[in-house]
Amino acid sequence: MTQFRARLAGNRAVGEYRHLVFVTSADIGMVKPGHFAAVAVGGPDSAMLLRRAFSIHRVSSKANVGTTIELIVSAKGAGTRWLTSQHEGVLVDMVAPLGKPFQLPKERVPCVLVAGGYGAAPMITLAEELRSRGCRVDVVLGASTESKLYGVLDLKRISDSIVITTDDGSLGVRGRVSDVLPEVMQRADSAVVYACGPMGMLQAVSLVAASTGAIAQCAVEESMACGVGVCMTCVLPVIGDDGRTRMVRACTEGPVFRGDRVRWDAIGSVPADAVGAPPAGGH
Amino acid sequence: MTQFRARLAGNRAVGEYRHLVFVTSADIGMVKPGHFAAVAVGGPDSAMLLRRAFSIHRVSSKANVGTTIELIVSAKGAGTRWLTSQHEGVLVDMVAPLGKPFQLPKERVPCVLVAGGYGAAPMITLAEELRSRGCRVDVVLGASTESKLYGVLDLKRISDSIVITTDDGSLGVRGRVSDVLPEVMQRADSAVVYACGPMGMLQAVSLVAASTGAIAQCAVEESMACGVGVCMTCVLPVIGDDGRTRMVRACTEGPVFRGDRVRWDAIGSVPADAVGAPPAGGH
Amino acid sequence: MTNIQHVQVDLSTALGKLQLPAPVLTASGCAGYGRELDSYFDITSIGAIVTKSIMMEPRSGRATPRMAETPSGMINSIGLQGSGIESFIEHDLAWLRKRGARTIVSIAGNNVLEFGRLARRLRGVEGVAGLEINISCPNVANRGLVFACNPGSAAEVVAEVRKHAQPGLPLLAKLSPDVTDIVEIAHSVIDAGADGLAMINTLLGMVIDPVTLRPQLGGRTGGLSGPAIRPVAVRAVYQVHAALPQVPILGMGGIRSGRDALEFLAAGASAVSVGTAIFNDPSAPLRIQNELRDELASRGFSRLRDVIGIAHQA
Amino acid sequence: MTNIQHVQVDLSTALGKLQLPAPVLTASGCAGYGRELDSYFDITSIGAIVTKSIMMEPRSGRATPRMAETPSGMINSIGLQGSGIESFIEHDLAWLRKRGARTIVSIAGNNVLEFGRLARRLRGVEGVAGLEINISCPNVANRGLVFACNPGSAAEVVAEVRKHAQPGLPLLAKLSPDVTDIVEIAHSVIDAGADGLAMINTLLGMVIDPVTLRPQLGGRTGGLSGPAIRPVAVRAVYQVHAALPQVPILGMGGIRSGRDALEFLAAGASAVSVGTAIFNDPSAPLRIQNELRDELASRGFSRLRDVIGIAHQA
Ligand SMILES: Cc1cc2nc3c(=O)[nH]c(=O)nc-3n(C[C@H](O)[C@H](O)[C@H](O)COP(=O)(O)OP(=O)(O)OC[C@H]3O[C@@H](n4cnc5c(N)ncnc54)[C@H](O)[C@@H]3O)c2cc1C
Ligand SMILES: Cc1cc2nc3c(=O)[nH]c(=O)nc-3n(C[C@H](O)[C@H](O)[C@H](O)COP(=O)(O)OP(=O)(O)OC[C@H]3O[C@@H](n4cnc5c(N)ncnc54)[C@H](O)[C@@H]3O)c2cc1C
Ligand SMILES: Cc1cc2nc3c(=O)[nH]c(=O)nc-3n(C[C@H](O)[C@H](O)[C@H](O)COP(=O)(O)O)c2cc1C
Ligand SMILES: Cc1cc2nc3c(=O)[nH]c(=O)nc-3n(C[C@H](O)[C@H](O)[C@H](O)COP(=O)(O)O)c2cc1C
Ligand code: FES
Ligand code: FES
Repeated sequence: MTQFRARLAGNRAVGEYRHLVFVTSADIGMVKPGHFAAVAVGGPDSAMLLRRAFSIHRVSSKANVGTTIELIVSAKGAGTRWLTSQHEGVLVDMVAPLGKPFQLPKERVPCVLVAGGYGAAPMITLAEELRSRGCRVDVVLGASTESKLYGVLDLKRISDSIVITTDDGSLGVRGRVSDVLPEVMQRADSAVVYACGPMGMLQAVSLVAASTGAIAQCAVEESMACGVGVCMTCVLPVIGDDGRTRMVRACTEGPVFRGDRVRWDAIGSVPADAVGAPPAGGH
Repeated sequence: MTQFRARLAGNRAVGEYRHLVFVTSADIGMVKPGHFAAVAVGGPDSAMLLRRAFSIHRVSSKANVGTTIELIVSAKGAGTRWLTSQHEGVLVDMVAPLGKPFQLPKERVPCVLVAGGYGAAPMITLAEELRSRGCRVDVVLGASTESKLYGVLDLKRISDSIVITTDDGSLGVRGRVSDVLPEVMQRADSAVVYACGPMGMLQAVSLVAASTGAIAQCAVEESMACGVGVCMTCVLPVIGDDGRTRMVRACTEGPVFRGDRVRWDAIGSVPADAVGAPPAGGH
Repeated sequence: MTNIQHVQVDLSTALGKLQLPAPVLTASGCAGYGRELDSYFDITSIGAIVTKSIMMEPRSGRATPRMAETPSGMINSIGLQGSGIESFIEHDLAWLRKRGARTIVSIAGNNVLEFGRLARRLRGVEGVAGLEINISCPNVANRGLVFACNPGSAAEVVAEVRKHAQPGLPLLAKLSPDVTDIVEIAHSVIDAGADGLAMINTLLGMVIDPVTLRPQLGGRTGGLSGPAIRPVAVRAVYQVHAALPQVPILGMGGIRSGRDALEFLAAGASAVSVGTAIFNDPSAPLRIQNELRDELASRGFSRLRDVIGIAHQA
Repeated sequence: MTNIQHVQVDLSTALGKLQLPAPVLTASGCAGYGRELDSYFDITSIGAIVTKSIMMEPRSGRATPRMAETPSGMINSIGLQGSGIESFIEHDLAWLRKRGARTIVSIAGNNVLEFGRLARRLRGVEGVAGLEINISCPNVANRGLVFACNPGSAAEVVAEVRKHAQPGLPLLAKLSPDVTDIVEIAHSVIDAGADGLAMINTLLGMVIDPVTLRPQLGGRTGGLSGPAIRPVAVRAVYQVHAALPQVPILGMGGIRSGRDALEFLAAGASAVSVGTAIFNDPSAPLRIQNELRDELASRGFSRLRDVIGIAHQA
């Protein structure tokens, strides 16, 4: 993790998202699919203090140009609205790469990538990485509607198969990714599921994986204040190697967790059997 | 006073200042020299809530274009830094015209205009106005250094005489405007002094005017939170028609006051003889 | 404000006996006596104008500088400048009445008796819809004078005002957040006869001038206001509404948008006041009222009253 | 930072017996146990790391969401998550000691005795430069548990810690601003044996979720921090320094720049802690320390100590 200034070098619409390209001369080290960046927003006199977290879509380095970092950003609240409305040339303060990336299989096993909306941002480099290791790659992409799908063409190009779902049926199958996932996994005999998207989707994907015996690697999206591991806001209940549940930080121990380790039902609460859980009545 | 949105249509350096040109389609009514504008800064997510006040440098209206409002802004603190670094096309929220403008003589009397730094901003239209009424116009312009002088060429063109002072002697006479003012006034037989600049300068000018029997019209610069008369932050001790001193609002009863009415020495305090002054010990 | 169904929203509300056709008021000291703001929006279209706090005698206020901008807020030490109750009645209240604006008169006294004298002076005076009793101004030099910081003296003031005010006139006690237990103060002023509460006043703060390295304000300390304090204000309203659900609350502290106003209503306020935001935007009270209507409509509420205190429901 | 004469500035300072080579510390709960921040700046170059508050037992903390961004600030309800004192000593303190960072251990107990047990457990443990006694965390469910809101219970905790702590170990009591009279609390904890004060902790606040219209945080209320609260913090430091000029103060609350830090020193703090600003900028503590040096140099100060409390001089 490095803190550096990056210059916005590109900002274009892709469906309902903005594809942002940043350039920095800093050496940011090795970036892997699933790593994220924490970006300060609003400028020096902004009322917004907290960084915003984004999956790193792609990183490349060129002599003379420096390192290029690409993000896919959905303008949701004030901070992302600010970021997506900046012009080329603006400098932003960024910390990257952060978190634990997706774990790659040691063997050539069939993998399925499941993404919801901008959750597809890290999936293209992940697919490339898996293909370069000789893994079969199937893709299931979902969103509420066509304009919220990301990466369809890129993933079509690079994958062995792709199934698209939209809630409104505007593209592909009407429905949710979890509706089509079992069939895709059966067909491809998937051993690992990589997933990135809303919590509900990750939970559903984890259930499907559990039922087939596949390993699920889920990148979660928890509300983060610092992104670097010092504030303890981004926790979720995760079962450790010792079988005990702890509230662990998504920013440093995640954002990628094994699906069978996350207590999905308990997100937003502290399970009574968690280490240090409050006695009835709460802390 | 109208509240309206204006588009930044020009932003160029003039010495150490920025000349900002705004355009609006709103009808802002009659603007006179000495009126000011209150501008919201920083955008919707800014930590800066309070408007910034600027003398209106010039206003003009053109069919199809709308009304053009020009300001001369010194980047001093965070708000003016923001404003002067905006690009053309940005929309700002403005309230104008505000305050009581300079009072113009009913007769063709010789007038002297005294300005410190960006205090010259309202002086060019004032000089034009006075000349169009047939008044003789002499000018004394001062600043700490040459790059902080504003309007030298314009005022040279339009005035009968001009004297320039700088603290460091980088242009004109080394010294302060009040050093040269008595001579200028004697030579021109000035009946009215119009002044805009720092408080210390206004006080000195008022003293000079008092000693010659001329009327001083001073535009003061008091720290303002609202600019529209509702907050009571911008007060200074001013003697009323009844001879009593009151803490009056610079934004609505000023910014232009008669020099002999302002209790210059008492600025920053409440004179003990002011109406409603606290008993010893304070409120 | 996207996809708002244009349903009608009934914005009427009440602060106890005081019926209000609309829920947004001005905060005392941030709207003068209404006249200046009438250039920016129709002041009769909002709930009411709450005047700058009026004292018995003319008062110069404090030395300048009287304000400093702070992150998402400001501090002020105006020191209750005003021309006194007589001038207020003759000029300002007369204008407000003629203009047809609902007026809540904020009163402030140097001592308990003065509060009573103010209430008595306003007895029978036309155009006074209610009184806001400013027991919480932190700008008074002697911190001992902050009535609102002590349940006993807060109650004394309210009882005195009740005794002298026009019988039946709605009385709101304005609370300070600078206390260990605001619920305790709320209880005491309600027991003493207040019909409702206005909350919160500013937080006591200070800014040091970066050049002189001395307190920047003439009054050294000042009152902190603006969006910076909103979470404190919402918390205070929530706590008091939880403890005293029947007591009407006029909520304020950092309201800048309709969404902010909605937070206060959900926390338990029946109406809201807009203060510092006016300095940012002189048409803020009406803009916020319109935004609030849209926020309610977009959530399917047809009556503002249905949202009051909703944050307390499970 | 223009025209800084590159004079040397002596940044050393002290909190009572605790000598510090540099004046900027981290605020408890905003820097973990130092390890993560060491990637962004050399943690041995600042005054000290103040740890997240440590409790006896492991503790899960509260449900999420645990934070909400607010104008120029945030509220949090972490609920003192941690793995307990044993794990802290074994893993975190050991690392800090090895790393050579000065460490002030923040301790928090559920009751008075637990504070004493924590102090006793840390007796003789190497690498503890001092204790910060967190008597003021507003996140504990029962507001009755906020020791810092009552002079009696605040003093009790401090006396208990004094009794059990390593003799001579510097003790700082951390005060809450959510009180009517912070000077009273300061007096009581000093009388009970604290060597100095850390102030301020967060202000109790609440944010209502605009979608659910319910309190946004899992813990309903939370602690407000960040630049929004700075004027309240500066005022508190100023008041306490005026009343207790000999008592060293570790000032904090919204410090984001060297200029902000200077405000606290001028108001009477001998050193400062940086909290929420770290979330905006993980290298903030060292950046602010460097900015502070430049601010002092540009004003012609060659020793930081000369500026402590300067705002109180006429
Ligand atoms: C590991 C990770 C990867 C992400 N990748 C992407 C991505 O590739 N593209 C994208 O558009 N979004 C991504 N997000 C979500 C993105 O961080 C939020 O949409 C964004 O922070 C919201 O900021 P805002 O200013 O729009 O909203 P606001 O509501 O103003 O945010 C207020 C505060 O809450 C935090 N917050 C709010 N929502 C979220 C959220 N969903 N996740 C984390 N913090 C939140 C913000 O960081 C901020 O501190 C990711 C989140 C995480 C944790
Ligand atoms: C009637 C009037 C006319 C003015 N005309 C001009 C002009 O033509 N050109 C120009 O460059 N400046 C002018 N000023 C000064 C200008 O308003 C301030 O320089 C500016 O407000 C400072 O804002 P800031 O963000 O740079 O500083 P900050 O220090 O960030 O300002 C903080 C707060 O203090 C207020 N403030 C600070 N200094 C002043 C000041 N000197 N006067 C009023 N408010 C202040 C600001 O409005 C703001 O609310 C005028 C001021 C007044 C009152
Ligand atoms: C400049 C100024 C003057 C104020 N004067 C008064 C006053 O005279 N009486 C009073 O009760 N409150 C006064 N207040 C407090 C406000 O009415 C309000 O309670 C507080 O500012 C919080 O609301 P806000 O954040 O919307 O401003 C004043 C506030 C400001 C900023
Ligand atoms: C996320 C978070 C966690 C905190 N945890 C603690 C804590 O464990 N113990 C403590 O004494 N203070 C804690 N605080 C309070 C800070 O130490 C500090 O007193 C307060 O935030 C004000 O400083 P700031 O505005 O610089 O953050 C915490 C603050 C935040 C924002
Ligand atoms: S976001 Fe701060 S610890 Fe994870
Ligand atoms: S600036 Fe608000 S009254 Fe003059």
